[in-house]
Amino acid sequence: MPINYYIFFCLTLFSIGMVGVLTRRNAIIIFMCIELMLNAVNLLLVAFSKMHNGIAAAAANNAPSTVGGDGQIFVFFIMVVAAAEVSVGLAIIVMMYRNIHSVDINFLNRLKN
Amino acid sequence: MRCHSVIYDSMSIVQILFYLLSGLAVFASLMVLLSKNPVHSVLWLIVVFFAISGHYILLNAQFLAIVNLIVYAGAIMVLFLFVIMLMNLNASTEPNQHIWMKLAGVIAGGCFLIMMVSLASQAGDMATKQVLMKDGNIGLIKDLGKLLFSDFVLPFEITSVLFLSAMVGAVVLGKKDKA
Amino acid sequence: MISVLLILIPLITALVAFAMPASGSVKNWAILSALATLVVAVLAAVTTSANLLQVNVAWLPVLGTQFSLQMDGMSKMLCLLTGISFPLIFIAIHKQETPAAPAFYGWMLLSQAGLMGVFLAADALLFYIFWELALIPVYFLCSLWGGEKRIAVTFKFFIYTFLGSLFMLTGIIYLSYHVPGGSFAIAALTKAALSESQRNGLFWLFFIAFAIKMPLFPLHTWQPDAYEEAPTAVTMVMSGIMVKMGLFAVVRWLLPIFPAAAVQFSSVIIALAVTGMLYASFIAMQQNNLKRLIAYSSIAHIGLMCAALFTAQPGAYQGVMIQMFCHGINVIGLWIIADAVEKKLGTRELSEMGGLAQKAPVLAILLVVMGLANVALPLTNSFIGEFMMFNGLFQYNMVWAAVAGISIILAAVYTLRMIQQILYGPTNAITENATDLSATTRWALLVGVILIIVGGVFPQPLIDLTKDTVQALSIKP
Amino acid sequence: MIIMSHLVFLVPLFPLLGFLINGLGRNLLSKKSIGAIGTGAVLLSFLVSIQLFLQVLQGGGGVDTLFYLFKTPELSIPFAFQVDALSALFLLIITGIGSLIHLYSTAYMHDESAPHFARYFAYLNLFVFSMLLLVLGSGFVIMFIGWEGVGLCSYLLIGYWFTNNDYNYAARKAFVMNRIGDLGFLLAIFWIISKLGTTEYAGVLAGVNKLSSSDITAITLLLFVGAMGKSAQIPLYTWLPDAMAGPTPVSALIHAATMVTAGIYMIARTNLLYTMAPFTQSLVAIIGLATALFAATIALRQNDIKKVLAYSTVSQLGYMFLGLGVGAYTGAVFHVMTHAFFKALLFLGAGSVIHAMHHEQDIRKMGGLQKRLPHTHLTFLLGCLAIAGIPPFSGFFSKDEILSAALQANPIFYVLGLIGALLTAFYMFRLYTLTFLGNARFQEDPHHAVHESPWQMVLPLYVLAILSVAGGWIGIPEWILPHAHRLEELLQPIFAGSVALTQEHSHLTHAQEWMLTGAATLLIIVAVIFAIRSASKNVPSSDPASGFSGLLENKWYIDELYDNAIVKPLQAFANLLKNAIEKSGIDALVNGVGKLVHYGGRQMRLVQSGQVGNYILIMVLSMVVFLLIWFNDSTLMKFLHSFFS
Amino acid sequence: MNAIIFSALLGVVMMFSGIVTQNKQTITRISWVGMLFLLIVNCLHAYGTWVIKVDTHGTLHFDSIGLIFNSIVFFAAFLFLILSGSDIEKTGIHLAEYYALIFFVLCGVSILTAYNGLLMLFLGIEIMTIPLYILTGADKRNLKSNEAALKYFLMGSFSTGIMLMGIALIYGATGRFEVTGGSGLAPSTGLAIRPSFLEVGGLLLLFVSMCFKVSAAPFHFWTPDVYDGAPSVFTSYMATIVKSAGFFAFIKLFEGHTIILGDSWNLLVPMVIFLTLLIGNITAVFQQSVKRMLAYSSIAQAGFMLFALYGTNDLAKEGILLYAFSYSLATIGIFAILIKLKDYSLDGFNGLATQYPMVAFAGTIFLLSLAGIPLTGGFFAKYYMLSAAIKAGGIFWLVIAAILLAAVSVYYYFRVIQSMYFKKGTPEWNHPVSKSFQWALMAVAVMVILIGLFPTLLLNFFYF
Repeated sequence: MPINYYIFFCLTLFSIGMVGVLTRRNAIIIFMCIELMLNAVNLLLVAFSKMHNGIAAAAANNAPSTVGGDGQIFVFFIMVVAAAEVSVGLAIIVMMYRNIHSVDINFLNRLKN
Repeated sequence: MRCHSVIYDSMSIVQILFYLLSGLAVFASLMVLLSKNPVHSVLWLIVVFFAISGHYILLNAQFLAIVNLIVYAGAIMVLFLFVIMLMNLNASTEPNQHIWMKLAGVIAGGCFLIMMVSLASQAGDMATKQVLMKDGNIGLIKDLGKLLFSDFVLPFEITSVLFLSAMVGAVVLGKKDKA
Repeated sequence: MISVLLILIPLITALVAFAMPASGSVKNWAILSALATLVVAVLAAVTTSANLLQVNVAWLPVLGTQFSLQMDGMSKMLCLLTGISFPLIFIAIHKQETPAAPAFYGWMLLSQAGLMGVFLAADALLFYIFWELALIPVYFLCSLWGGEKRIAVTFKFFIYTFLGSLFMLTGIIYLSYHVPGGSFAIAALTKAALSESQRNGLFWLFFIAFAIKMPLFPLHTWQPDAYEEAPTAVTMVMSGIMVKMGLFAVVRWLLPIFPAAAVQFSSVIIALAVTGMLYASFIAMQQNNLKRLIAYSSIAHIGLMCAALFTAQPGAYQGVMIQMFCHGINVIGLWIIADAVEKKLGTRELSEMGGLAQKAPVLAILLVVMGLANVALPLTNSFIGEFMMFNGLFQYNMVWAAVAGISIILAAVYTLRMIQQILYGPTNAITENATDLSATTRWALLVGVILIIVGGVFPQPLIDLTKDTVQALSIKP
Repeated sequence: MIIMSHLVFLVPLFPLLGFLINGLGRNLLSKKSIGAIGTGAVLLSFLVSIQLFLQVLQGGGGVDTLFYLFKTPELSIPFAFQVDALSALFLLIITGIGSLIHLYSTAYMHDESAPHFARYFAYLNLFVFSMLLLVLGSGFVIMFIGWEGVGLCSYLLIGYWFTNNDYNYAARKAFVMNRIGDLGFLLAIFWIISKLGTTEYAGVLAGVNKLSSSDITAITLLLFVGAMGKSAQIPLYTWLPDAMAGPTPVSALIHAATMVTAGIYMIARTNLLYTMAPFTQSLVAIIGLATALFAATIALRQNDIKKVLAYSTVSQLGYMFLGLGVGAYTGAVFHVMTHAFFKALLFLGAGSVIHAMHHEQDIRKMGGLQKRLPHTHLTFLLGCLAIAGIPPFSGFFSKDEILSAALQANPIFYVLGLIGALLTAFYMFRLYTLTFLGNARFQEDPHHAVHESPWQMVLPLYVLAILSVAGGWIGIPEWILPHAHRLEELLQPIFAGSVALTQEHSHLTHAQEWMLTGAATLLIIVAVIFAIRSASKNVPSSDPASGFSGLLENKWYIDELYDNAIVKPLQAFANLLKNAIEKSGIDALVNGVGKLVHYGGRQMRLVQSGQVGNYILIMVLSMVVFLLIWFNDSTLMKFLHSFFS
Repeated sequence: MNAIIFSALLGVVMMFSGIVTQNKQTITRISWVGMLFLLIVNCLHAYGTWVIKVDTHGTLHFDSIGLIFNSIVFFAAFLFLILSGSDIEKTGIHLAEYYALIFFVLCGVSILTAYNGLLMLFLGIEIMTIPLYILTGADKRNLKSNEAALKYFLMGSFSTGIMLMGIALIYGATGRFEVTGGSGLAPSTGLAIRPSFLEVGGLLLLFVSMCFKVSAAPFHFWTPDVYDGAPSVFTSYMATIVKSAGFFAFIKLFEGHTIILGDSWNLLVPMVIFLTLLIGNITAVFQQSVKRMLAYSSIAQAGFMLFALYGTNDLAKEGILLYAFSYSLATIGIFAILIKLKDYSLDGFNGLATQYPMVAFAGTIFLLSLAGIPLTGGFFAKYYMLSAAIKAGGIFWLVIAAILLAAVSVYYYFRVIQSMYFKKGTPEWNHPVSKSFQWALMAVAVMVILIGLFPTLLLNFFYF
């Protein structure tokens, strides 16, 4: 499978997430779109890790190599961080909902200029 | 030489699966944006995650595939769902973003995509690179585990701080203070 | 080592003054300190041994800058001027009661320390720091004890000059990187290896800073406002000494470092300066506000000095040297009287005055003497200086000299007008019950008058004092 | 000679001391002592001057350097005094007449309170001091010092009664106009320095050959500008009539006898330069002549006794410049001397009249004073005869010498000069008649009878009268009495250089001289008689005259012309600068920058809309821009080349 | 290593201190002791006297400058706790938790000063920011605080996404989680080896996200709102300690790894610097609330610090240390005063000088330092930055622009001084101004002046 396919695919997902962030007003949806972006990155990382692994394997004529493992480890860490972020983020959103009974980011305009 | 033939043999199925999953993912993610009702968005997002897990499996990264399902599709998305239910948000609660804003957002994202894609497509060194699909066992739990607890033990330890702070955060923000 | 004292005495006494109780004692303390500084300044002026005057202490070797002071004739003279001015000012205002006197005198002494530092510093970075240190106290003095529009006016003045000095800072840094070994010492800076375009650019970076300080037309607009709004004691410091900083800096830094550029741009600068002279004189002619009138006349005088500096005529340099000192004395004297007049009459509008000569003959005499010194009448101290400068200007270009000469006539016009409006004619409601000068003010002014006459009849000491600076300048590379 | 040169410094020293004592002790001294000190100081220096003069007669003289005003490698100005025939002569005039006028003043000013009395004498002494510096200085700078010094004193003395603002304006006018001249003088000095590197007369005369003719012309012209200012020549003469605001003795001393002749002195000093600059010389002659006639015409219709004398002074000064212009340096100096005598006399006489009339100056309100003021009348008459140029009074000789020189230079000069002389005779005797003859045109009030002045005033009158009668006899021309021109012999060393240069004119025969002079004198006498008769017949009415005489009464409207053509425009210009350029121009620009920043801040903070969406949008867009920038960057192109080739 | 471990441990300790005691005083005291301990421990590491040896497998790499920076930041944090501890107590009831989070942030900081490889960078940044999201929202009832927290969180995680994409691309190109930036390329030709475009894209995205973290224009938008909305205590903490750490990481990341970007780097960075200076300074001019003004001014200051990114020479390194220190001190000091005031607008300061001369004096020193007036630390900080830029050469126009804008900055800083000294009035206080507080302020002010006189005192660490 050519790596470019993966690159394009992940970039597409990433951009979709980005567009979502830009076009939606619901804080939660926006947050979800950010998660989508993260997932795109994850997939890309895995693809790259496999690519490097394949190259290494080809170089060492198919002796199984551990090259590229760090990519997937990184993905693992991303997920960890994401989890933590989500807990905090949702806590913040809930806190705000308690106060203004809305999660519409366009209501966030006390602070400006 | 041999590796080439390997790829050659299994190309068709893999490719079909690849396109299938990719199409599904893209469609689902679009639906995340387009569906008015947050709950639907969440569900669509879960679909995306499943598709991506599928990709992981395709790439023979089973560990991540599982983790992805458990953490994201399982824990996180449930959390989202839970929050949305709690706030009983539905289609009516979110007024439409201003049309110009939407347009601008789409255009900006599109530009970004175009730039990045053109960048990648011009990356000559990537033109010929192939991804090793189902072979290679670095994605297996055994190997990742080894790696995680040898080279990456320190980061692993340190993430605990992250969770501690997240926990504290939950306390600070979530706990109703008598005042 | 003497030179360090010149900075330390005012600095320390200032800090003490801040801590002193708000009573009359602080005034005497300030006068005491100023006199002590004067004594040291005199010693420095008469001494000849270089190692007594030079100081070189490692400060920031990393940056290649060091705490180095040195005194040439000009620094000696200007330190002397500073040394003389402050006691005069303190004595002149001794009778007035200033609110929050300790802070006032503290700031005054701080500014003196800064000025001394400016005149002494032999290291560009140090020079810059003192340059600012002299500015900050003035900012507080003006904003705290000034007239009703003080805050805005002072702010304008501060930002204006600060901007200028920032340009200078950039120039200094840039220069020091083109010096082999990256030093800030004057001697090193003169050896900087620069392309012509770099040289010209830097020249203007420095010159703008100095021109704003002088101030040179058309960068002068902060000055009349600042002089009008500032408390008179501070105005004296500003117009008597601070404006000399600009000229001093040109002599000490600009000309030695960029001799070629100085020649190249001399025509532009002289054109500006002469235009400024006439411009300021004309405005002074129509000025109805005593303080602004003096301010503009001071701009005119400074313009002449600035022009003379770029004629590359030794005689003109010598003239500037003398005039820096004499103008300082004269203008301080004028301010003392202007202050007294304003305090007595409660107005600074010339049109509301008149007939003061009948009520205050001593004031009248002193004002006339100061005024004559202001028009550079022979046998007053400014005559010799202006004679030399005009002569130098004439040797440089007789047309400019002739044009600049018109300001001599205009000076007579506005000065005599001022004198007449204040002193002569019948008295009116305002001047009816004016009293004569207080004793302390008289004494302060008497010193000024003596300096004026002596300087006019026998300026040779000043010339001998500053000879070395002039020679150093006159050596063409 | 050695002995002499060390006495010189005493001459200016005494007046200086007098100035200091009177100035500082104004509140302590009694009027008597003040007057004594003031007069004594000048008298002392008069005695020293006589001593000097005698030594000069014995061929003494020289330069005595007291100290150096300043000394630099490029230029050094010695503070030195030069004593020779010219300066010695002027010393005598200044100190002599000076002391007489001081004496006169003690009586004339006795109404003043002690401090002001002291102020008056201090100023007067200071004036004498400066005038002596001017005359004694051995170089242009010292002369310039004196030059400005006398200007200052005249300013102070014109504005002596400072409560009257008109007087103050007159004083300012005098000072400023003098300054205009001074600028010319100063520039001339610079020019000399730039060419010769010295300002000493000796040095200049020695180096005169180094100067190109254009240099000489320029220098002389600039010097002449200075002279115009000081000696009230067209176009800078208008200050002198106004200067009559000062006390009458001041007018006598400063604005008749001494200061105004400084210009002549200067040109006489530098006569060699002028002789070498024919253009300047002719200019001097023309301007002198023009001034002489112009002022004379104005004097015809003035009714203020002092104004008449003032304009006659201007006119006489014009004569002197005519003399200088036609190369009759001796004649000019001669006329300076005689003029000093009779004009001082006339002014003092006028002063005595005014004193007697209780400060009434309008001659239309006088008349018939010859009985009440016999001494004044007599001396005044002598003065008039002298100025009218009737032989054998002093004026005749000096004026004749100038006129004959003018004739040799250019017959037209002579004719015009003669007309001027006739006018002079006319207005002087008109003045004399209206003042002293006929019957009184004023009501005498019993308390203040019109009485003859005290001896302090009369004595100077007589002394000066004698001088103005006999003063001319030291310069008896060749054709009357050979080798009787003592003055020419005396001044011969000064003007030797010029005389050598001037090519010999076709000398008139003595017979022609006799005829011309006779005719001239006849005409003058006719004029005098005509004047007396017309004046005694119809007294000028007080209502403003019309037509030509009105034009003359209003001094050809020159003051108004200057006011509207120069002063007002300049003030308008200054106002323009002050209000338009400064306030709403430069300063507005400076403040504008500040306002701009403020405005920028106000606008820029609107970008901070508070909307997360916009923030992120801008972020994304700028990301895109960054990528674009990189794409446009040359590295891409370079790479593509290296890749595809 | 010491710093990381002990900051984490101290975080835990603070967490439990809340259970042990309810007395706020004691908790604060504990935090002081802990902070001091942390500082000492780190210094011990810096001087190499005592280090906890842990095999980091090359994920961390401790160098002297990093450790020095660490100690500087810890010192600033210590001063912060001393000056504002009492105000943290007033913020909300979860005092212990706040302190815990503060220490966790420090843990992130000390990771950022020592990270080696993008993984640790990522983790460090997250560990540093996530607690900040919480602290920003600490004042739960306050809508502004909520809003700030949400904005900060959303934009922060967005930029994290960007950063991760960048990392991924770099990994794809190089197979390693490091910024090599084509350092393999010979600078002269620039293209001895073909550069990977993916790496370029990755670098750019990384650059963007780092710009966001240090609030460089045009990615600065979160800063004013967040700094304004957050409880002032934590604003001062964020604006100083966190920001400096971010800068350090930024410079550490790109130093010498930008060849691949070619000339565009020398166009991008000046552009960013200019925009940052311009927006920061110009926008600050019009602000009425001092707190918001300081937020913008912090952007402006960031612009100056970015000079170190352009001219990465030894001057820049020293400069960033000096800058971080003097800037942090001044900002912490001025915030410490601001927090105690009731009215954050300029008029709130009116007549401070007559009421508390010492406070006013200290505040003046801080403001002068921020404005970069000589004899205060701020002067030499700016001086170093300008020299670094000039030495690097090529952007003299930018230096001039910076100068002009510095003059503008004088305008808004001095307005505060004006209201303190020249305007009449008596400020009202939320929190009492204790004598000890005044003396502490004075001490800090003296420190600022000392640094202004002898910057080498600080930099001599660097040459030990």
